[in-house]
Amino acid sequence: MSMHTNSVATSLQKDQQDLHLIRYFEALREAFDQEMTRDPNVFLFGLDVDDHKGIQGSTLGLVEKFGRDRVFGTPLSEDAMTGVAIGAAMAGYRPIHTHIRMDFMLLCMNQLVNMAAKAHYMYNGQVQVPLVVRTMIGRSWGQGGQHSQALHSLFMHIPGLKVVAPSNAHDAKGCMIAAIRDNNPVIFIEHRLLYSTEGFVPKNSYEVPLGKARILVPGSDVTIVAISHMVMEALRARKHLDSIGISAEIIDPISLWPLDMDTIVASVQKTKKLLIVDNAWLTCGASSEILSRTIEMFQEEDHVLPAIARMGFAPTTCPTTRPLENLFYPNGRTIAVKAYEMVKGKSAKAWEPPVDARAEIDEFKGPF
Amino acid sequence: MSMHTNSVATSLQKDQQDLHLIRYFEALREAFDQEMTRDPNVFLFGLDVDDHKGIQGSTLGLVEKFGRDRVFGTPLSEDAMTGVAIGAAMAGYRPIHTHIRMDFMLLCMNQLVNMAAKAHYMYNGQVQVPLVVRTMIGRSWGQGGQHSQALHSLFMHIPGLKVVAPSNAHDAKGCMIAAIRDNNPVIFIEHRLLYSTEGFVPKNSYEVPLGKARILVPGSDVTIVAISHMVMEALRARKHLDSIGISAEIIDPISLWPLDMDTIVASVQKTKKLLIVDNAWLTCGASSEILSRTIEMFQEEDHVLPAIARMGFAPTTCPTTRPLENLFYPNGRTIAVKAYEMVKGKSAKAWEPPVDARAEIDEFKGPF
Amino acid sequence: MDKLAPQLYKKMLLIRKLELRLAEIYHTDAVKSPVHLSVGQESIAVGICDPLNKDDLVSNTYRCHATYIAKGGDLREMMAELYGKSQGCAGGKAGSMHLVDMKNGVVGASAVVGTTIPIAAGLALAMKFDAKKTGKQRIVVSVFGDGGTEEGCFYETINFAALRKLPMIFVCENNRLAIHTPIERRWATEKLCERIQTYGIETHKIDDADVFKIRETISSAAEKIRNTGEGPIFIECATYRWLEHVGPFDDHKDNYRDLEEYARWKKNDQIDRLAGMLDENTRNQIQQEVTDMIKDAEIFAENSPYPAAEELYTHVYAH
Amino acid sequence: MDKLAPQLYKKMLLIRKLELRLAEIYHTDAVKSPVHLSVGQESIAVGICDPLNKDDLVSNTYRCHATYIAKGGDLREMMAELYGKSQGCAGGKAGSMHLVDMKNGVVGASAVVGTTIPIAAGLALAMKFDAKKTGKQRIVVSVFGDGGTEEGCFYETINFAALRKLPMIFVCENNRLAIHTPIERRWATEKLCERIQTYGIETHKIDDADVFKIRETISSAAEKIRNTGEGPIFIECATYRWLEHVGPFDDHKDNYRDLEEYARWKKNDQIDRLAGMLDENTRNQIQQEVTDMIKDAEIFAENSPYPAAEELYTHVYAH
Ligand SMILES: Cc1ncc(C[n+]2csc(CCOP(=O)(O)OP(=O)(O)O)c2C)c(N)n1
Ligand SMILES: Cc1ncc(C[n+]2csc(CCOP(=O)(O)OP(=O)(O)O)c2C)c(N)n1
Ligand SMILES: [Mg+2]
Ligand SMILES: [Mg+2]
Repeated sequence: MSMHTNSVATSLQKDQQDLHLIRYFEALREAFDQEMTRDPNVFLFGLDVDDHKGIQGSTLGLVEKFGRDRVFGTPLSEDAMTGVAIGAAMAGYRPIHTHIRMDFMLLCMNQLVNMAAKAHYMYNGQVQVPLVVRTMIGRSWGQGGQHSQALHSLFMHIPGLKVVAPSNAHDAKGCMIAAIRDNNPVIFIEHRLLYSTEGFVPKNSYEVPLGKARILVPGSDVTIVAISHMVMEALRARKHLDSIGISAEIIDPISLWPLDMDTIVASVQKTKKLLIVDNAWLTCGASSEILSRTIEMFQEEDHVLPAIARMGFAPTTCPTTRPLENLFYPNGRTIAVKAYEMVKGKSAKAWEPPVDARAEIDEFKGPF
Repeated sequence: MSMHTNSVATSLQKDQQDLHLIRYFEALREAFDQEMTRDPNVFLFGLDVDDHKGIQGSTLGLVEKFGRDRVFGTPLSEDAMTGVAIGAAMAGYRPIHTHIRMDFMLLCMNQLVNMAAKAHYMYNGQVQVPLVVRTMIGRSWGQGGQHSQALHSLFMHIPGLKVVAPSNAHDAKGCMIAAIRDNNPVIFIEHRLLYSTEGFVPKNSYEVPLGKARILVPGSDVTIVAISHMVMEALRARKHLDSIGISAEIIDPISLWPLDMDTIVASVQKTKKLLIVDNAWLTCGASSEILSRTIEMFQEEDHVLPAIARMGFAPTTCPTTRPLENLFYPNGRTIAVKAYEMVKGKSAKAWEPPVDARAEIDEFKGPF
Repeated sequence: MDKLAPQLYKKMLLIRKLELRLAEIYHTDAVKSPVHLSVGQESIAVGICDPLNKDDLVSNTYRCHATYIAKGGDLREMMAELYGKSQGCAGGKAGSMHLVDMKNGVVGASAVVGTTIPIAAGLALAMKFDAKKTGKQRIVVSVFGDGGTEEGCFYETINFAALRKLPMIFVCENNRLAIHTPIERRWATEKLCERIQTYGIETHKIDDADVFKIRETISSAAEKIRNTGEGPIFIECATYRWLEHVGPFDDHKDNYRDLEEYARWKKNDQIDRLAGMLDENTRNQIQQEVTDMIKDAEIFAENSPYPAAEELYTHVYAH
Repeated sequence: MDKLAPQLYKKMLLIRKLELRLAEIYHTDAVKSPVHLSVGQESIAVGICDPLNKDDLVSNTYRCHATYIAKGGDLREMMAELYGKSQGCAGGKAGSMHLVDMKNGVVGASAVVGTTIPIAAGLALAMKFDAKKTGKQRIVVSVFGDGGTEEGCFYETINFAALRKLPMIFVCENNRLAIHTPIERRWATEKLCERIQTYGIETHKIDDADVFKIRETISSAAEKIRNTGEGPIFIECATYRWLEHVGPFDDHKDNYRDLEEYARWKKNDQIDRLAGMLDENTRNQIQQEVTDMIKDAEIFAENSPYPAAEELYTHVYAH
């Protein structure tokens, strides 16, 4: 697992010497710890943040360190608890509200869309809503239709919200710190299968800016933009492609809104080919938006339009059984084949990459 | 107002002789009346459907005719009432649930997305959810940020839902009948400013199929795909363009999901230019999806890619004051100018179309 | 009562006269906003806000003119907001349904029923945190209609507020109507206070809209919460909406409501009642002051410019 | 009681043994689904479902094995579903958290807390409509946990059900835990039944999980609703979850719960109690039957094929 996060760390953290190898959930915890220490107005709450499992470890130890006023569980009332977070944010606090599944956010859309996103604008700057909403995308082991949704595009659609989905420990920590310091509501999307992945992470506090994409691996033949857990699959695809001499550039937008189109377009100008792999459904998704803006920006500059393709969840509810679930998600091999076809043309002879080891998927059996 | 609906009626209803000129809300009422007469399992409920205003007239007289068991108001409990609708639908009824503003649907996203959209799939066909959710997009006269949202893309994103947004009386009636008969949850989007527009509507019952776009006016120089109330603005733009010799083909998708890309792509193959005008925000919107699919389908056929542009709401919360609100929405003139630039090229000399009469907007002062 | 009656009278009269003035000029289209008037309900807003401190907060629904004024919201800015002008309390972006004046303790109102109730609890939570540092307990009053109590978030908030003993007062303005639907078609029973008591919350039910009674109830509730740092307290106030749900007219011909009930409430009008308690001089003077304030606000609104085009893009994101 | 005790014993034992068997084989990864076991809580499911007719409905949460089995859900199809097989009750698409068997009156369960409560009310509304045509009043039982009552939709549903007098029974399985959080951190008070009474709803609180008492309460409630066509009735049943929230193990070492409480509940185990009421012969026979049924279901599940690839795209839309 450390391959890609390694590369992030080495390529980007050259001058931050003091790194340690930690897992995604530990990186998050480090962010909470450092920000709560720095700013007494930061507090963290939500269902189960204060139990002995501590949201898969990401909040463990915080009650002991910061007390029950600043780290507390709630009743099962997602809608009102979101309103509570917004109110506290308007009053100058910096709440971090946690949902253990993104699917549950459908219960608090009214507060997020009608109030959090709009308050600063509608009240003409009289209030700000510096709120972080942590939310986890589930996957695998029969979690199924109501525990596996990735709904980032619903939030990207709404002016006033920011949306981030870091794919590795380094960016999880830096993005969380940036999100906590941001004066807007930020939907912070974690992926359950990333929780145990390791990466080299600076021990000190740092921000990964919201609105800046990262070129994870440079390449020349095709640009692959991948989101959230699909970054791991894209990196697997890159290896397969490498083995047959195709050089893929892998970009992680990290921040889905604001969206760093400049980095993506610069890459596609070089490779002339863009494959977008979303960890979500396609229709009206992040993939549609990235495709659309790429075309618009190329047209604006009168450039020859690149070849573009998208991959994402099958247009169905996520089934629980493993054979169907495997078909529901893109993976390193299907991504590699798609990129191969884009590079070699439709008439290229069929290619089947070898089976990957995918520890974070194949070995996942909870905890949920 | 009758110009465009006239053309729908004449071009498409040649053999349905028995037409009458009625308004959008009357066309809806006619659909309810006829379907409730035909099928005793259809019932209509929601806040205020049974009061003396009858949802701007669209439900007037139905209580008297069908009784309080089949036409009834509810408490202010959008979330649970949606669950009630889903349960009744699972039991074989065909509920029509009404929201007077689309913004309020944010309160029942959990039921719609986690249950209505998924039940048929997740329970492997053991239940169906033949539900119509009527919802109105508000606009103008200071309704502002929380009463003017058009959130169709949120529903288009979710497999299992259908989404329609008819722009005229004829399609309102036919689509409503089709939606009621459909065995899936259908989000039926009305626009407040269309309510008083007139059109020739067959007196008999008929279906406008979900999934079929309509070419409202044929043209050769540019394809304009417009959604909901933007159809009226696009038709105004067409007139302006016509006056300077540019022939625009106006397409109304009617059904946003399923989406009839074939009709759109066939048009763009002819005109080589596509302007998408959504009645919504752009990011991850219907416009992104239409743009993306157009590109994908052209690439699939190895056609030269067309010029594509999108227009929609400004990326802000909708402000109440008229001068800012005017800037928030595309209109016939801004659409015409954009199409003109697409046809004539960026270097074409500036053109400013004359001011339109826009009765449905300029004269609107409620009722809300 | 010597100072209280004129003070409350003035506040109620200001609300009444301003709203009736809005109704009067509505046909001129100067006010480009759907107006939900509180005519007839003024004693609640005034009874609630009068005993509050400037840095206490009142949180509201779209029917927010009355509490905005009663809490001391800037009148000129309110009028300019209704006119859609740049000097409005929200620069013309909010209109009648979303009035806000944080400097005077008026939290932004919302056009979506129920939405502001949990937000008020969040503000109260913040005040509870603050009080541990400052030693001073501010409070929030959350106002909502009978319809608002039907939304699930109301119960979620009540439970949370009781669990955390938040320094807040809930006030249900029960006018027995949600748009045109009477309470009997929406509430299974009318035992709202009994229900709220099961959360361990102290409740008060005031059925005559008596402005002194409301004021006194809020005043002792506020004092209790300030002293102990612990709330919440719940108050249900019966009242009656004289005019249509939205818009400047009465709708008595529409035949959906009991006109005898209206007549009863009209006879019980707290503004008339307090007028009767004042000598003519005081009354006249207050009436003049109120008229002048409204005129002044109107002129301010008229003279204020509309927002410039670039305002469309300000405050989408905070920096 | 002569026939009742063996009947209830058998149902409870079937649930217990099947779930313990799941726990036993869980490490083999045959069951590829997060399992929320009801071990210790069986008397509620059985007490509820035993007096229902086949065409009555039970509506559930993700912790749904017990009611599925008690209501007569197909055991083979359940096991095949847990195995992710094509002959599962939902063709392998649903897994443990969304069991469904409409032909036996088991409404599809949901993994989102609270979601099924209003849906049950919709089913009850349909039954009320149906009864006007058929003259026969079916009923729905909506089951949820103590945590479920904290979601706003619960109160919205209670109000609507009371307003429309829906033919349904609400059952709160109060195990005083939501995952690991004790009720004291989530409920402001424990006066749930008192609260529900304020809606004009008849309530019953059963604090010892006595299977006969639960059965009898449901049975008379159902009869009353069938006779009058009017509900709802609300029942709160205390119970205790013996194992971890999700998964096959106990988690007593985790130190978040009161082990004396567990010991008390264990002593009160209804399965042991009923076993003691039966003669050895009957007991042995029932145990054998239950073991055979489980074995049979397991073999069925093992032999069932996985769904074919094209199943991914079936039933996305109904035709
Ligand atoms: C969530 C939501 N549902 C519906 C509406 C439409 N609506 C506006 S006001 C209103 C009635 C509210 O009644 P109540 O809370 O009693 O307040 P009142 O108008 O009587 O002051 C309704 C249903 C809304 N604004 N928000
Ligand atoms: C809306 C929602 N919020 C949170 C969760 C996560 N979650 C799953 S089970 C559970 C506890 C539910 O407790 P209760 O309703 O008492 O049922 P029990 O597990 O005790 O049977 C929670 C919080 C969820 N599934 N749905
Ligand atoms: Mg009211
Ligand atoms: Mg529980």
